[in-house]
Amino acid sequence: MENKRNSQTIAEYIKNWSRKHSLFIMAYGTGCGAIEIPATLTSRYDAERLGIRGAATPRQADVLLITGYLATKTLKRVIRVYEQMQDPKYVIAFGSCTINGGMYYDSYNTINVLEKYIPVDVYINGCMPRPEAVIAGFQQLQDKIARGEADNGTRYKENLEWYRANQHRVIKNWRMPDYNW
Amino acid sequence: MNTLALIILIFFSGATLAYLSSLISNKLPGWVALLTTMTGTVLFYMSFQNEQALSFSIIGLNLEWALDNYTILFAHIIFGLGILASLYSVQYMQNKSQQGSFYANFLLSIGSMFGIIISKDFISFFIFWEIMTWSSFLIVVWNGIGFRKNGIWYMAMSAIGAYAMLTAIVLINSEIGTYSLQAFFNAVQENAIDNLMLVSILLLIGFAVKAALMPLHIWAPRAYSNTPASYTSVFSGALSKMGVFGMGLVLIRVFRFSGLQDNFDYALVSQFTSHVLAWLGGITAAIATLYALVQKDAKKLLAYSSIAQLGYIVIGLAIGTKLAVMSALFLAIMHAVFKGALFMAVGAVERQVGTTDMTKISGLIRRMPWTFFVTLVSIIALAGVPPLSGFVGKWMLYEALITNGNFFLVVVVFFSSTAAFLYSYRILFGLFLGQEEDDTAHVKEAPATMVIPMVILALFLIVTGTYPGIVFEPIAHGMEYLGFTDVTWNMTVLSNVWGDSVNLQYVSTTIGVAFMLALIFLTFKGRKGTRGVSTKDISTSGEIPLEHENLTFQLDFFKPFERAAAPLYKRSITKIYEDVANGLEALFDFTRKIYTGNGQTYAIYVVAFLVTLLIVVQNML
Amino acid sequence: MNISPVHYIALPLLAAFLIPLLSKLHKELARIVPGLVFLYFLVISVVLMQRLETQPMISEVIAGWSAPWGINLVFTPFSGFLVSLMSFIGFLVWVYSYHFKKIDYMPAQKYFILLMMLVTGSIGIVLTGDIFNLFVFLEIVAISAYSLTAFYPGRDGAEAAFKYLLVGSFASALILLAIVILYTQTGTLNMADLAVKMHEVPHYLKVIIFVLFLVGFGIEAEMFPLNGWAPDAYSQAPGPIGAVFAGIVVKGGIYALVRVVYTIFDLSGVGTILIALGLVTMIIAELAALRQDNLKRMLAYSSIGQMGVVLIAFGIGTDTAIFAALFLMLNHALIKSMLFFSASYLLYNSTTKTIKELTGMAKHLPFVSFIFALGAFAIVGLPPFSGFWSKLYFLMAAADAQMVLLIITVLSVSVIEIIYYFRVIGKIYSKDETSELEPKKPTINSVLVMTVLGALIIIIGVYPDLVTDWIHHASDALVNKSNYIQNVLTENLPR
Amino acid sequence: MEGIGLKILGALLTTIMAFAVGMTYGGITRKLTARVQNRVGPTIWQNFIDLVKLQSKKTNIYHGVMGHFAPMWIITAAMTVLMFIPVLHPNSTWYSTWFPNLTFHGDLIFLLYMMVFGSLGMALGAGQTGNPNSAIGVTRGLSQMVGFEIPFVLALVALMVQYKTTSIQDIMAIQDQSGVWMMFSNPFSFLAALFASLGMFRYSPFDIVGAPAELASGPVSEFGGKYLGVMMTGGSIFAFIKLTLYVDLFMGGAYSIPELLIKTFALYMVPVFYGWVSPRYRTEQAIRYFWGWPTALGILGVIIAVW
Repeated sequence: MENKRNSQTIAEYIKNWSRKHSLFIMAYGTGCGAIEIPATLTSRYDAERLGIRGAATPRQADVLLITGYLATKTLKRVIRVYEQMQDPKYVIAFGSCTINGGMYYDSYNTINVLEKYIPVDVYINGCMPRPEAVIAGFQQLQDKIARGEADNGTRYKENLEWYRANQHRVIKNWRMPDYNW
Repeated sequence: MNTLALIILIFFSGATLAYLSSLISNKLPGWVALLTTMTGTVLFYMSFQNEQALSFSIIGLNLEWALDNYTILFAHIIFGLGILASLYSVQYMQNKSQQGSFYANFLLSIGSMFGIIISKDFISFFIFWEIMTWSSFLIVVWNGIGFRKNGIWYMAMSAIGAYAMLTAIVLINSEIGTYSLQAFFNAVQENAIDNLMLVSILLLIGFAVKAALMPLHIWAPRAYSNTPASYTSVFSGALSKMGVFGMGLVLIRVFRFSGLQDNFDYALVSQFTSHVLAWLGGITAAIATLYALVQKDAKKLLAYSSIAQLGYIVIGLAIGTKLAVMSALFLAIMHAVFKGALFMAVGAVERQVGTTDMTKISGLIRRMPWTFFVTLVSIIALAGVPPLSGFVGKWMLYEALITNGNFFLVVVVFFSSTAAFLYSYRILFGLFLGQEEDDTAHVKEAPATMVIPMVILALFLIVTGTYPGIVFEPIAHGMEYLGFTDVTWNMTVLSNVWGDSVNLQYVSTTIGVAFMLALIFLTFKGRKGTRGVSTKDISTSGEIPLEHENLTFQLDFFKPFERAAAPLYKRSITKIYEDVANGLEALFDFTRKIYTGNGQTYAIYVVAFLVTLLIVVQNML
Repeated sequence: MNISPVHYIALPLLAAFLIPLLSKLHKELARIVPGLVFLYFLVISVVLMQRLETQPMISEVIAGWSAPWGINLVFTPFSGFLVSLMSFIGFLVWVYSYHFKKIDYMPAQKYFILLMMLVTGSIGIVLTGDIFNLFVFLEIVAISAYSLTAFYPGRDGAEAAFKYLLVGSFASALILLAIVILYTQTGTLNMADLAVKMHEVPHYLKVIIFVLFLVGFGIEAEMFPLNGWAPDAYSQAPGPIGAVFAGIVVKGGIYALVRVVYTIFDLSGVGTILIALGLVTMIIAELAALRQDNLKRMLAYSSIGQMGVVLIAFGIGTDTAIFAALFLMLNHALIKSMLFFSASYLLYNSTTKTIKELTGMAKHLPFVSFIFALGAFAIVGLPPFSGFWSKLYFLMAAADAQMVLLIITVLSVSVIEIIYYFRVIGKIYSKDETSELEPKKPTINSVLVMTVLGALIIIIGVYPDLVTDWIHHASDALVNKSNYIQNVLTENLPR
Repeated sequence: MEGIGLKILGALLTTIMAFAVGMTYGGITRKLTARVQNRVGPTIWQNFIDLVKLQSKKTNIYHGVMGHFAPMWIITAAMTVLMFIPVLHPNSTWYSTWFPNLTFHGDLIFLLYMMVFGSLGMALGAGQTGNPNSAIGVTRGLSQMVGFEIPFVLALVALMVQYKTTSIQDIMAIQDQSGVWMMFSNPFSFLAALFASLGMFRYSPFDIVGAPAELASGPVSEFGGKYLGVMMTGGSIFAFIKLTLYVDLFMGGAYSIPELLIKTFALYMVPVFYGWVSPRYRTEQAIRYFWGWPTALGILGVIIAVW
């Protein structure tokens, strides 16, 4: 904790502290993991006590949750949503499927490694991860934010060509509009 | 030559000239009209400070023309709007055919409006009134579309109004033996008119038609929306004010300052009439607003909105307290300004895009920024939101109503002006906001001669929002003519009879300061990371709208509201009128049965008539 | 040559006989001679009207017998007004129809002779001071009118003419009967003399005579319910004849009625009857006009309606009212002629003559459409056209007579009038890209006529004083009954 | 000059206080809502944290000039209205020293209209984004406004009629003199206004504008970062304004800040409580709701006031 403070200016520290304690999540229900989100947010696990609350649109969201396997069809939307989010933005990926394809590792229409398409901050292992695990994941993200290490958007922008190439590879009919996201 | 006669002559001969010049070239009439209006306006403003009067006689009837302060107030509207509209229409009408007839009628109507207000006798008043009616009628049907639907209703309703007025006029003449307005007012003072109430009500009906008061308004939406926009601004802005002009004379000069207030019956009836009118104005405002917000066509929307606004003005006049009349006249002027600007703006859209259907247009804000600016300012004024001048009128109206004890009327007015936000937003959103259409990507801002008049009007709204005193001055003079004494006004402070006040200068200063602070904060904070994006770049659940797809929400805009207010929409006055008209026509059809076309029947008629006459007449003679 | 009112009668009668002969010399003479006659009418009118400035009236005695016994023609300001109007309209109709049936001159010859006789008969009605003579002229009018109604070969024309004939012969019979009774009672046929001797007639007979006259003249004056013939006749007769009917013939009928009512009879309460009849006539006619598909029928009904208003005005009977009535008649003559003139061109190519077929005519016939619109504007009484002033004076008269309900009724009906006239204008001016027809362009003489009428309507509208003096004289002459009697009976010894 | 400096200071203080109170009330609501739902919930400062985070977003987007202006309009309207509203009772010492602002230069009807100013800006900004959800949200909001405005205006009319003034200070002073708060002297009007406040605060069941589920938060759905932050600030100030207005009009105003806080908080809890137990209305149901009993109460209030 204390060494984090030293490496940052006070303004940065305050900003990161507020970012850490105010996470608006864009829960993208890509797969079976979506079922864990309500449980996380409602009374029993009450993620709001950590400052986590849902956001309705990517414009307001800080965290993109990829909750499970991603079909190529869905990937396009995910990329779109991700690109519409404003910096600093974070991605949390749920479950094994986002790490290596999990049980869909040889599926013809499911991507295996999410990292190749959008940068991910925190993977939450499990199939599926329970809310406790999800909250643990969030806390890990919060730590990362507080350290000032989580800046997903910059990473994406810097390596855009690489990501784009990967995205193009799986999304055959690439009709993403050329907006100035 | 007398200036008044000269102005009238200029307009009428200008009309002829405009028509004749169209035989040479279709481009000429516009310039002729502009020149004519300019000459007339300049002439008026050069001389209106002087006492002007003229009287002459025609077939034994004395006609008198004169300028007074009340007249000058309305002359400002007519000439101000007239000159801007004629400047505007030069480009607006550019590629249209038959400009000759348009401009001829345009000038005729402006000239006759001026004629109306300078008339100090009923005959010339009526003549100019009718010239105004038919010249505007000819513009309504100028494009030859929907003649029956738009034109006939207008003409028929106008005729009803005009004939009610004519009846009143001849009755007055038969009572006092002259057509002079002054003599009429004097007679009113002296209680020399037996059926004064009948006469006044007939006159009011006549004026109410032009002021589109419910239930005599049905011509208005159709007529307004079918007219070329360059004239609609005059039509809705100035021509409808002629009704207000007349109502002011009757309601204030006859009812309020008649000198008969001690007469209990008279006071009762006149107050009752005023109350009925005020309520009619309120209902007009409310219902017209409700209809305005379900319109798809911008012009139609504005047409209904005009009716609603005129409703407020009528309320003010009918209430008749100092503040109320002031608010009514202020609203009348402001309505002329902002509705003129709005119709011009919509006309600019129509010219550049080709339609005013709000379901087909969206996102013009980048294409036509000036038009948007004008629309925005006018809409804010229309909605009565401070710090623009519409608020001043609204404020005075509310205060007048509350201080005068019209508690439920104020609620009705409030309801309609709150509902007015709905259609205000509708027109702004429908035309200018929302996603940009690819079809309209080529659209450019309207030409400068169209934009300049609009912007002038918009600037006027902004300035008078803080300094309404500019407008109060002529109004106060006009009210003194109407009979009010000691009309007080202040440049920037509004106040009511209870002594409560609003200081507009503080308001606009505060708004300005706060806005500048916010502007600076928002513009300079994180300026690097801030960027504008296309209106296509929206978050639709990750779905990607394609280039040709337009997601702008346009259809059934206020459906939930319509559902909530369904009972209010169920009965449409227009429909009732149409049913009545159709029913009457069917009823009149019996006359065709009389004329069977059979010679024998006719012979029988002759015999029967002879016998009947012999029987009846024997007793009568 | 000393110009006298007799020329009005003698010249056309002579011409009517000569035309068939003259046309043997040159075909065109059949056309030109009636025109010359009309022109001469105008000349006489102007001369005689000027002479009236110095003397109250001109009474011309025919065949040497002086007033009570002989046949005389009386040219008062009132009849002078009507005669001049009729001459003027007659001349315009002649100019307008100069090209009529250019190719075969036989029908043209008939047409022009009949037209001339029609006008002459009407003028005779107005001029004569003798009640039997009036009947004779009425018959001349009627017979010419029947013939003109049946001018076009075909079933419809004949049917219309038959109806007209049927009803018209009723009229003749009734008038004749009335004259007979009158003659048996008073022993005179001179109207001035009759007026003097009227008190000798018992009241019940007076009423019967009055009713007979009322019905008889009412048929010509298109009074309800005696006007069934009118729409048919108007719509079947050649176009310009409609103008003659509306502008001249009806005026003759009204004149006869008014002369009888105002000069001969001294019954009280006649005014009420006239008002009632006029009101009913007006209402029924205007309502009927509202639903007409046929343009000419519509105009005919409108004409009837206008005559109803004139009747009401005569019924009110005050000075203002009679002034208004005469003004109305003047305007009606001018405007309705103009409407008929323009309507003929609008309907030229139409087979059914319905309003529906007029769609988009303004594109093809801009001038004619403009004239029609102008006429419609004027006839519904929009200022600043001439129709407004007569309407205003009519209403003033009604208001002075405290007839508020009457005013309201008349004005309500005027709204209906506006509606049907403007519907037609709407049809004419509506955009119709589909119409392919090539209508006949108006000839130069018809354009001239319509221009003159249009100009007159506007000029009178803007500056009514141009004609009001004239009308004032006329109405004074009508109201001043004793003056008329005195002048006819005493001052007009043979020269 | 000293006076002006003091006034500016007072104005700033007022703004800051309004902002802080509004934000805190929002936080308290969140906390309380969580407790009602048997959750721990965020801290009551959560809204401040959110705001700071929003302001510290590195990138922001806008969809056009109106999108850029909209938040400014809102905050401008909020600040302007705040300047014209008496925060404390005019007779209190604090008022005369610190919070008079511009309250003598406006009146009730002016305030009513001025409060719309912000919504108009919001609506324009939302419209510019081109997001259908935003426009739908705006139309819902406007429609609902027509709904609750009627009972609200009825209540205000009753108030103005009863006290024969449209000035808020006078209304407060009269309540003070007579010793009876408006809410007791004319309970029907108060109730009508209270019902109207349900719609004004847009808590459930009247949260049809935001409607996160189907409209993706409605008008603000395209706004993020600093824009959303400014809007939040404006919204908080507005919440304070509405509460203060109610307190001034119906509860005789407050003599001190704690009194003000107590009264406003009590009032604020009404829509919050109502929201906890209610599902969401459809738009037309909401409008109908306001045109029903609340309006009847309002009319009754006016009648009583006139009596």
